[in-house]
Amino acid sequence: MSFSLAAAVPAAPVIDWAGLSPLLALLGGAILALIVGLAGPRTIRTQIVPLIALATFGATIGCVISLWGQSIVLIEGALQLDPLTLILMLVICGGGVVATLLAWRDQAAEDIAHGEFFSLMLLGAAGMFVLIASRDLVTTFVGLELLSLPLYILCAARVREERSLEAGLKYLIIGSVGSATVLYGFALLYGATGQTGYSEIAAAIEASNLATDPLFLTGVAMCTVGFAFKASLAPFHQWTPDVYEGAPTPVTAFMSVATKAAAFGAIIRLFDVAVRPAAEAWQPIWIAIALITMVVGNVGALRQPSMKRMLAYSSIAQAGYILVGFVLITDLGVQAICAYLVLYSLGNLAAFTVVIARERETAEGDNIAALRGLGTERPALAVVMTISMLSLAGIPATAGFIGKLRLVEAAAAADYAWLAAVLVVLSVISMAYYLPVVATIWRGETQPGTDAASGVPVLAGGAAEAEAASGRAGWELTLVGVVLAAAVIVFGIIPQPVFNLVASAARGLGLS
Amino acid sequence: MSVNWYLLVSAMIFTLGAAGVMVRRNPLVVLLCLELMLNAGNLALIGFSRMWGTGAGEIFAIVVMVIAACEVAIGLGIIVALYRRRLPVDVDELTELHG
Amino acid sequence: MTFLFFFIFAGFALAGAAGVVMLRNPFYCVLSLVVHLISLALLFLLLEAQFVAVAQIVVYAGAVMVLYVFVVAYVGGGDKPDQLWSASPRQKALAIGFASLIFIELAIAILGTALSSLGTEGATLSATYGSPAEIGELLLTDYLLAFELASMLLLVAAIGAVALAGRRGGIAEDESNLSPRHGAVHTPSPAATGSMAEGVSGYGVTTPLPDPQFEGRELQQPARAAAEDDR
Amino acid sequence: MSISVTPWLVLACPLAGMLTIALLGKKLSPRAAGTIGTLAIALAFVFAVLTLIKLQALPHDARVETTALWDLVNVDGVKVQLGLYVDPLSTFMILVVTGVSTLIHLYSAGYMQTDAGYVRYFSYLNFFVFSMLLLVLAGNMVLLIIGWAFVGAASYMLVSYWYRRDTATAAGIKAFVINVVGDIGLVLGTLFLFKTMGVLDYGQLFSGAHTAFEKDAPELVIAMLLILVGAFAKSAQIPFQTWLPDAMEGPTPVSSLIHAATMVTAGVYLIGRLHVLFEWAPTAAAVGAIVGALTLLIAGSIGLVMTDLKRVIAYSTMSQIGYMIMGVSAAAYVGGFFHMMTHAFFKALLFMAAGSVISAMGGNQSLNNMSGFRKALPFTFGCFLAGGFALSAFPLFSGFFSKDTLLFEVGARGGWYWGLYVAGYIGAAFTVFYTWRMIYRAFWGEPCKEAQVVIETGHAYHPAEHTNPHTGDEDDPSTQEVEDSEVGFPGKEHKYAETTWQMRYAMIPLAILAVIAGVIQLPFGVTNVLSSFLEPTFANTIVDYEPDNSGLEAFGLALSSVIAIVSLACAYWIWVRKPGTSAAIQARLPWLHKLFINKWYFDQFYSIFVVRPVVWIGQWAQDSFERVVINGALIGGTSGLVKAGSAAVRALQTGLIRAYAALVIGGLSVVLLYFLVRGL
Amino acid sequence: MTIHLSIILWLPAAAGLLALLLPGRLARWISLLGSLLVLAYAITLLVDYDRAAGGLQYVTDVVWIRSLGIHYALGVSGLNLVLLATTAVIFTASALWTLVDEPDHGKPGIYALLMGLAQTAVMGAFFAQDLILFVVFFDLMLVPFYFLIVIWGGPDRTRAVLKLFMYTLVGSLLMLVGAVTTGVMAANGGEPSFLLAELAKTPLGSTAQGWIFLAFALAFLIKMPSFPFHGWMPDGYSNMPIGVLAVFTAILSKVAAYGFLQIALPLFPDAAVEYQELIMIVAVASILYGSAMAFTIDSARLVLGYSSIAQLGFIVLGIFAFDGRGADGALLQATNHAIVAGALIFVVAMLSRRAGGSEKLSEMGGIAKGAPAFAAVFLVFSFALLAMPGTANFVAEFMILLGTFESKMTFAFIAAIGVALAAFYALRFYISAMHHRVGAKVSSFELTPREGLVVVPLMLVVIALALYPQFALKPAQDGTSKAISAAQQVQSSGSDTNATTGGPTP
Repeated sequence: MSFSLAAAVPAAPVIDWAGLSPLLALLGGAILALIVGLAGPRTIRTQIVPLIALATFGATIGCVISLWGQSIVLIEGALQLDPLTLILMLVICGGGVVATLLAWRDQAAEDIAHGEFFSLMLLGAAGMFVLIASRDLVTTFVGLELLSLPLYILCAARVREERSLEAGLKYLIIGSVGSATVLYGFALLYGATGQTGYSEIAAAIEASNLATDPLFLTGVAMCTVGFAFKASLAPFHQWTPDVYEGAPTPVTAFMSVATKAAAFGAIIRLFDVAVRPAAEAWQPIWIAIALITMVVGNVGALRQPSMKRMLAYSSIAQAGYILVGFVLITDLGVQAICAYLVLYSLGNLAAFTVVIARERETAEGDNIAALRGLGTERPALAVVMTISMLSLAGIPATAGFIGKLRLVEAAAAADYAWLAAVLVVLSVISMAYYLPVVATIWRGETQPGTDAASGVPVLAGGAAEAEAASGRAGWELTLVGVVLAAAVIVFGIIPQPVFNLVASAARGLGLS
Repeated sequence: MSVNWYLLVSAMIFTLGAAGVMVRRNPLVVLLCLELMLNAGNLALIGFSRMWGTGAGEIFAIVVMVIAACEVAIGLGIIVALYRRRLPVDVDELTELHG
Repeated sequence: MTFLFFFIFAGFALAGAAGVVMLRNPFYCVLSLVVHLISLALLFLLLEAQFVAVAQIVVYAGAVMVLYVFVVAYVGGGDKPDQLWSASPRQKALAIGFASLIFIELAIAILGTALSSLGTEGATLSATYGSPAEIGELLLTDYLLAFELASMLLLVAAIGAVALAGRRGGIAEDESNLSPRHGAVHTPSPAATGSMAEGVSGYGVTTPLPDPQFEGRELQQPARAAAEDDR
Repeated sequence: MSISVTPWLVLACPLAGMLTIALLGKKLSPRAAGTIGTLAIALAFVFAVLTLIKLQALPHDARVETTALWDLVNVDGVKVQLGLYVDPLSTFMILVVTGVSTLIHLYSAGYMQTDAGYVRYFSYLNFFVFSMLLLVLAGNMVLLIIGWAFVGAASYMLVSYWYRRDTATAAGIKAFVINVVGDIGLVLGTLFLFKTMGVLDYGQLFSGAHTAFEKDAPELVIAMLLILVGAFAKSAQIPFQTWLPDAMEGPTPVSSLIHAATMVTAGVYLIGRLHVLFEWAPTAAAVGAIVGALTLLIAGSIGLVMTDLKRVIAYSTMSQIGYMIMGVSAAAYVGGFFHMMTHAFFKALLFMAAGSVISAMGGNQSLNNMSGFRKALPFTFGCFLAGGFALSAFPLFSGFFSKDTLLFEVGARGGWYWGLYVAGYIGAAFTVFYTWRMIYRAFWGEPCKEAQVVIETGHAYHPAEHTNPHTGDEDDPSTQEVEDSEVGFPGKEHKYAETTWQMRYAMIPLAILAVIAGVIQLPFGVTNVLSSFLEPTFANTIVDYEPDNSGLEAFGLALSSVIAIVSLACAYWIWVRKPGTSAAIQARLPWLHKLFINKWYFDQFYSIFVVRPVVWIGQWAQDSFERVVINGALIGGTSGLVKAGSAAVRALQTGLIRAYAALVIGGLSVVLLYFLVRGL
Repeated sequence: MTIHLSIILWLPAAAGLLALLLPGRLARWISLLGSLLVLAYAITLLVDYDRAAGGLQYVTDVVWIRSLGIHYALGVSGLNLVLLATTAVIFTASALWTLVDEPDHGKPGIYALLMGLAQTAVMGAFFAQDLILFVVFFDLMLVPFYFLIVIWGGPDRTRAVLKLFMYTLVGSLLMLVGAVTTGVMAANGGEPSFLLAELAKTPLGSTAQGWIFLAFALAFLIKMPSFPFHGWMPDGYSNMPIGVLAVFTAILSKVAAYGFLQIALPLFPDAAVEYQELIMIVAVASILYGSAMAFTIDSARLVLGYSSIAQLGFIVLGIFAFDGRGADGALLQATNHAIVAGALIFVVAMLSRRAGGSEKLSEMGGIAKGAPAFAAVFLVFSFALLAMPGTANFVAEFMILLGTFESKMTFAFIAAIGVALAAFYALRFYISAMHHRVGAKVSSFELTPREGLVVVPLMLVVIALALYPQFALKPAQDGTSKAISAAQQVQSSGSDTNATTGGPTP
C-alpha cells in the first residue's frame, strides 16, 4: 500500500507566491480585519479596521502594479494572471478603496460589526480576483461563490432594517438559482469535453467537433444565463434594482463597480477562451441580451424616485453597453470593455458617494428629493453629482463619453456599427433620468414641506435614517467625491492613460 | 446502466428544484429547493466523472457540497434575522422593494 | 442488479425531491430532503464515487440537515402550513410549464448529443477512482486553490451566520455600544424586538405587530428636538 | 463736377436729409424739419439739372454713363456693383422725381406742421425720395431690386404713418406684401435672365440679349412676364391693384408724392428701361399692353362710383398708369413718358388740392358730405380745376397732348393694337366723368356746414373728436371708430391752402405746369423736346411703326376733344343740372353699380383664395399639425413607447422573489431552446 | 504675427472660471471683458487672415487621443472665419445684455462660467479640423445650455430642456457613431485618423456613406431645427433666458449649417448627391411650414423661432444646391441671420419690458409711441429678417435662389413663396408690437442707454454687411468652393455616366 502510494505521489504543485500576492493580500487582510474587529476598544473597531481594509486594498493595488505586464499561469492552471486580470483587479480594488471610505462611518458597518463587515468586503474582492483570473471551471465556480456569499451577507448587513434583510434574502435566493444554473452548465461543459481547464475545453471542442452538439450547447446556454444573471443583464436582471435599493449604500456602490467588473471578466474568459469555438452559436443570443438589457435598463430607470434604484437600472443599462463590447469578440472590444469599466466606475462611485452623503444629511434617504437645493447647500457635492450624472449620460469631456466612444469605435471596427447606433439611441433615453437629477440639484426653488429643513419624516425604513439626518456627512465623502469627479473630468479630457492601461487587456485571449 | 439515465434523473431533480423555487413561499423550503438544484448538478458531475473516468467531477461535487452548506448557513442566518425582526417568513410578503 | 438499484435509488431520490417541493409542512420537507440526499449518495455509490457518497451522507444529510431542523424548529414555520403553500393556479401552471420545458430541453440535449460515451456505463476506471486517495491527491495538486478557497467559503459562512443570526446585530443592543451619534439621542426601545422573552411569551405571533410607521413617528420627534438642541 | 459724380450727389442729398432729420430727431422744430427735408430734395433737383446739362454735353449717341463705387457681390461669376446707369431716360426720371418731390415737400411742410410725428414724417419722405432715385439710377438688376424694395418699404412706412389706426397699418402691410410679391417676380425674372446670360448689368443685358435668346424665346418671355409682375405690383395694375386705394390711408401729401407722381410710375419706368428685352419678347410686351388697357378701363369704371374723394383720385391714377403701361408696352415710349410727366404734375396737384379740401372738411373725405367749396376755397378750386382739365384731357391742357401722343403711337402700330386704341378712348370718357363728378360734387351746390365754417371764420372745421372714416358707415362719423391718438389727422390744427403759404406755393407751379406742360411735345412735330431728348435711350428700338401718320394724329386730336367736351357737358347735366340723375342711373343698373362699388370683387377674390387659405394653413399648422403630428406622433409616440416600456418593466418588477425566479427560469428555457435549435 | 487658436478658443472658458472665482458682483464685468477680448481677437483674425491665399490657416494640430487617432486640430478657413466673428459678436451682445437684465438667483459667477463654456464649445466646433473633435464640441455645446436653462429658465424649463437635450442628442450621438465609423472604415484596418483633410481624401463606399450621411444630416437638421424635427423648439425657446436664447438661436443653428459644409458634403459626396432632393424637400418644407407658423403664432419668441426654421431652410437649400453661389449665399445668410435673430431676441425682451412682462403679441401694441428710436432699430432688424433688398440677407437669399435656380428651379420657385411669407410675418411681428392701439399693460419708454449698447452695435453690423456683403462673401467663396467640389464632381460624373448608359440616377 505504502509502495503504491509512494509511486503515485505526485510532485507538489508549484506555487508562484509573487503571482498569487494580490489574492494573499486580500485574504490576509480579511483575516486581520476580522481579528482586529474583535478588539475591545471602540476606536480600534471603528477606525483601525477600515484602515486595515484600506491598507489591504492599497497593498493589493501595489501587488497588481508590481505584477504589471506579466502573463503567468498560477497553481496548476487554476488561475491566469494576465493584463485582463490585473486591469480588472485595479478597478475592483479602486472600487474597494472607495467603498471602504464610504462604509467607514456607515450604519451598516455598525450593525454587523466592523471586523466582519470589512473582512467580508475583502473576501468578496478575493472572490472577484479568483473569478476573473480563473481558467478552470471548478475555480471559477468557487470564485463565483466566494464573490457572492460575502455580498449576500453584506446586503443584509443592516440587520435592523427590513429592506436590507429583504435585499439579502432576495439576492441569496435568486443568486443561488443563478449559481445552480451555472453549476449545471459547468457540469454539462465538463461532461461534453471531459475537461475543466478553459483552454483544454476549447481544444476539446475543436478536436471532437462539439460546437454544434446539443449537450455542449445546453451547457453554454446555462452558463450564458448564469453569468448574465451575475452581471445583471436583462431579462435576468430583476434582482438588481431591489438589491441595490435595499442593500447598504456603500455595499451597493461596491457591487455596482466590482461585481460588474468581475462578472464581465469571467464572461470574457469563459466565452472568449473556453467556448470561443462555438462563438457562432452564442454570439446572437448575447447580442439579443445586450439589446434587451439596454432597453430594459434605460426604460426601467425612468422616473424612479429612489436614486439607488435609478442607479441600479442605470447600471443595468451600462452593463448592456459593455456587452456590446463583448459580443464583438475582438481585441478592441475587450479593450473597450476594460476602458469602459474603468471610466464608468469613476462616475458611478461618485454618484453613490453623494447619495450616501445625502442619506446621512437629510431625512429623505436615497430619494431624489434629498438632492433638492444641493447646489446652494453643498456646492462641492452638487458639482460632484452633476459631473457624475453627465459622465454616466456620456456627455463629452467626461470619462463616460470616452468610454462610450471607445465602445462605438470597437463596434465600428468590427462592422457592428448598427449595434453602436442602437447603443447611442438608447442611451439618449438615459438623459431622461440622469438630467432631471442635475435639474433637481441646480433648480433654485425647494418645494415647501418636503425638504430637509421642514423635517417631514421619511416613511420607509424609518428610524435610523431619520436619526442620522442632522449635521454634515463626513469629510471623507466630499474628498472621495471630489477626487472621483476630478478624475472623471481629467480622463474625459486626457483619456490616453486609460487607453494605455487597457491596451494589452486582451493579450493572452488570442483574439483578433 | 448508462450515464444517460443518471443525467435524466439529474435533469428531473434540477427541474423539480426550479419548480419548487417558483411555487414555495416559505423561504426555508425555497432554500431546500435550491439544495435540490445544486444536488442535481452534483449528480450530473459525478455521472460525467464516471463517464470520463477522471476525478475532476468528484472534486467539483465536493466543492459544491461545501458551497451548498455555506449558502444554507447564510440563508438560514438571514431567515433567522428576519424572524427576529418579526417580519413575515414568507417570500411573497417581502415586496417592500419593487418597481 | 445495478439496474434495479438504480431504479430504486433514483425513485427515492426523485420522490424525496418531489416531497421537498410538495409537502406542506417545512419540517417534513427537510426530512424528505434527507431521504433525497441519502438516495443520491447511493446513486453516487453506483457511479463508483465512494468518497463523495460518504461525504454526502456525513456532511449533507448529517450536519447541514441538522442545522435545518434547528432553524425550522426555531422559526416555527409549521404554524400556518396552509398559508405558506398556496401558489395560485396560474403560478403553478407557469412553474410547471417552465420547469417541464426545461426538463424536456435538457432531455433532448442529453438524448440528442453526439457524445457516444454517454450511452455507455462510462470509461474503464482506474483502480483508485473515487477513492479518498485520488480525491486527496487531486485536491492537493490540480485543485489546490479550489480546496483552499473552500475553507474561505466556510469562513464566510461562519461570519455570515454569526453576524446575521447572532444577537448583537439585534435591536436590543446595549446602549453603550451605539455610535455616539445615536447615543446622543434617547432611543426608546420599540416593542417586538425579537428577544427570546418575546418569543417565549408569543409576542408577535398571537398579538398583532405594532405599526412600524407609527413607531417611526414616535421616534422622530425627540430625535428632531435633540438635533436642534445640538445646533 | 463730372457726370459720374452728380448722380451720386442726387442720391446723397435725400439720404443726408433723412439722416439729419432722423438723428436730430425731436430737437428739430416742425418747421426746421420741413425746411431741411425740402432743401435736401431741392438740392437734389439742382444736381439732377446739372446731370442733365452734363449729359446733354455728351455726344448724341454716347449719352450713357455708368459709374460704380464698389462691388457688393463678386463671387462665383456673380458680379453686382454699387453702380449707377445715367442716360436720358433715368435723367428724365430724376428730374421729374426731384422736381415734383421738392414741391410736395414744400406742401408737406405746411400741411403736416402740426402733426406730432413730423420728424418721422420728413425722414420717411426723404428716404422715399432716396429710394425712388436709387431705383431710377440703379445700374444693374440687383440695385434696381434694392431700390424697388426700398420704395416699397418707404411706401409702407408712409402709408402706415398714422400707425395707431388699424386700417392704416393693414393698408401698409397690404401694400408692402403685394409689393414684395412684385419684388419676388422681379427677382425670379432676373434669375431667369442670369441663368442664360450670366450678367446683371444693364449694359451687358441690353447688348447681349439678342445673341443670348431667340426672339420670343420661352425663357425670355417667362423672365419678362415675371418682371412684369414686379411692374404691375408697383404700378397697381390688375391683378395687383388692390393695395393702392387702401394706401389712401396715408397723409394726403404722401398720396400725392408716391401714389400719383413717382412710385406708381416705377413700373412704367421699368418697362421703358428694359425695352430692349421686352421688344425681344413681344408676347410679354403684349401681355403688358393688354393688362394696361384692362386696368385703365376697370379702374376708370370704379372711379365713377367711389364716394371717397382720395380714392376717386387713386382709381384715376390707376387708370392713367394703365395708359402708360399700355403705351410703353406697345413701344409708345415718348407718349408713355410724356403722359407720365404730365400726369405727375396734374395728379400731384389734384391730390394737393384734395388735401386742402379734406383739411377744410376736418378730415372727412366723403364726397357725400361735401358741397359748395367753390366760394370757401377759391384758390383750391382754381387748382382743382386746372388739374381736372388736364386730367380729363381737355383740349390744350397738358393731359390732352400727352394722352393723344400716347394713343396715337399705340394706334399707329396697327393690327390688334387698334383694340387698345379704342379702349384708350373709352377710358378717356370715363376719365372725364369721374373727374367732373368729383369737381361738381365738391365745389358746386350749396356750401355744406364745413364750408360754411370756412367762409364764416376763415378757419378749418374741427370735429369734436376725430373718427376713422374707414370704419363704420363712411358718411356717418357717429358710427365710426374714434381715433385714439393725440397725434391728429393730420395734426391738431388743419391746414388748407388758402391759409398756408407753403401749400399755396407748392401748388402754383404745378397748376401752371398742368396747364402748359404740353408744349414740350406738340403734335405734328411742332415741338419735340421730349422725343429728341429720349431718343438716345430708345434709339435701339426694333419696333417699326409709322410716326408720321398725320391723318391718324389729327383724327385722334379731334376725337379726344369731342369726348372731353361732350362728356363734360353730360357730367354737368348729371351732377349739376339734374342732381338726381346719377341716383336714377344707379337704380337702373344696380348690378353694374354693385360691381363697380365692390371694385370688381378683387379684394374678395384675394381674401377667399389667398389670404384665408394661408391663414387657415397657418392656423391648422399651429392648432392641428403641430399638436397632432409633431407633438403627438413624433414626440408623444416615442415618449409614449418609452413610457409604456418603463411601465412594463416596472410591472414585471413586482418584488416577488418567486416571480423573479420564474423569469430567470423562463428565460433559461428560452435560451436553451435557442441553443437547441442551433445545435440540432 | 502668430495667432494661436487655442488661446481664443479657451479664453471664454478661462474668463468664465475667473468670474466664478472672483466675487459675484464682478462676474458679469469679467464675462463681458472676456467676450470683448475674444471679439478683439476675432477681429484681428478677420484682418490678419490672408484672404488672397485662402485655405486653412493658423493650424494647430496635436494628437489628442493616440489610441483612437483623434487629433486636437484647429484651423481657420473661409468657411468659419466670418462665423467666428459673428459668434464673438453675439456672445458680446449677450454679455452686454447682463447689464440690462442680470440673471438672478445669486449665481452670477456660474452664469458667467457657463456662458464662457458655451462660447468655447461653439468656437471649438467651428475651429475643429478633426471629425471627432467636431462631434465632441458639437455635443458639448449643449451642456452649458442645459444648466443655463435649468437654473435661469422659464417655468416649464425642466421638461423643455430635457426635450431639447434628448431631441438633439438622438441626432448628434448617431452622428458620433457615423463619425467613428467613417474614421475606422477609412483607415481600412490601419491606424484610424479623423483629420478632415485625411478623411476627405479617401471617400467611403456609397452604402456606408448613405447611412452615415443621414446620421449627420439628422443631427444637423435637428439642431437647426428643421421641419419636422423642430419638436423641441417651441418649449425650448419659450423657456430659455433671453441672453441664452439669443446665443442659442443665433449661433447654435449655424454650427449645424456649418457642419453640412465642413463635414457632410466633403466627406460624403456620393450620399449628399443621392439625398440631395430629400434634403431640399425638407428645406422647402421648413421654409413654408416655419413661415406659416410664424404668421399665426402669438408668442413673440416663437415668431422668431419659427422664422428661424424658415430661414435655416433657406440656408440648407443654398447648401444643397451644390452650386457655389448657393453655398456662398447660405454662408452669408448664416452670418446675417445670426446677427438679426440674435438682435431680435433682445428686442423681444425689450418689448416684454415695455409690455408688462408679456411676450404675447396680442398683449403688446403701440409701443412705438414713446420709443421712436427703438422703433427705428426694430424696423431695421425686421426688414433684415424679411430679407428686404438692400440688406445683406437679401443678397444672401438672392445668391441662394440663384444657386438653387441653376440646379433645381422648382425648389427656387417654392422657396420664393417663403420670401413673401417672410415679409408678412416680419411685418406682422413689428406692427403688432409697435403699432396699433396701446396695449392694456404697455408702458412705452425709449431705448435705455444699456439696451442701446446691446442692439445698436448689432444694427450697425447689419447695415455694414448690407453695404458691403462682399466682405463676408469673399472668404465664403473660398471655403464653399472646396466644400462642395466633391459633391459637384459626383454630380457631374453621375450625369455623365447616365448620359452614356442611359440608366436612371441612383
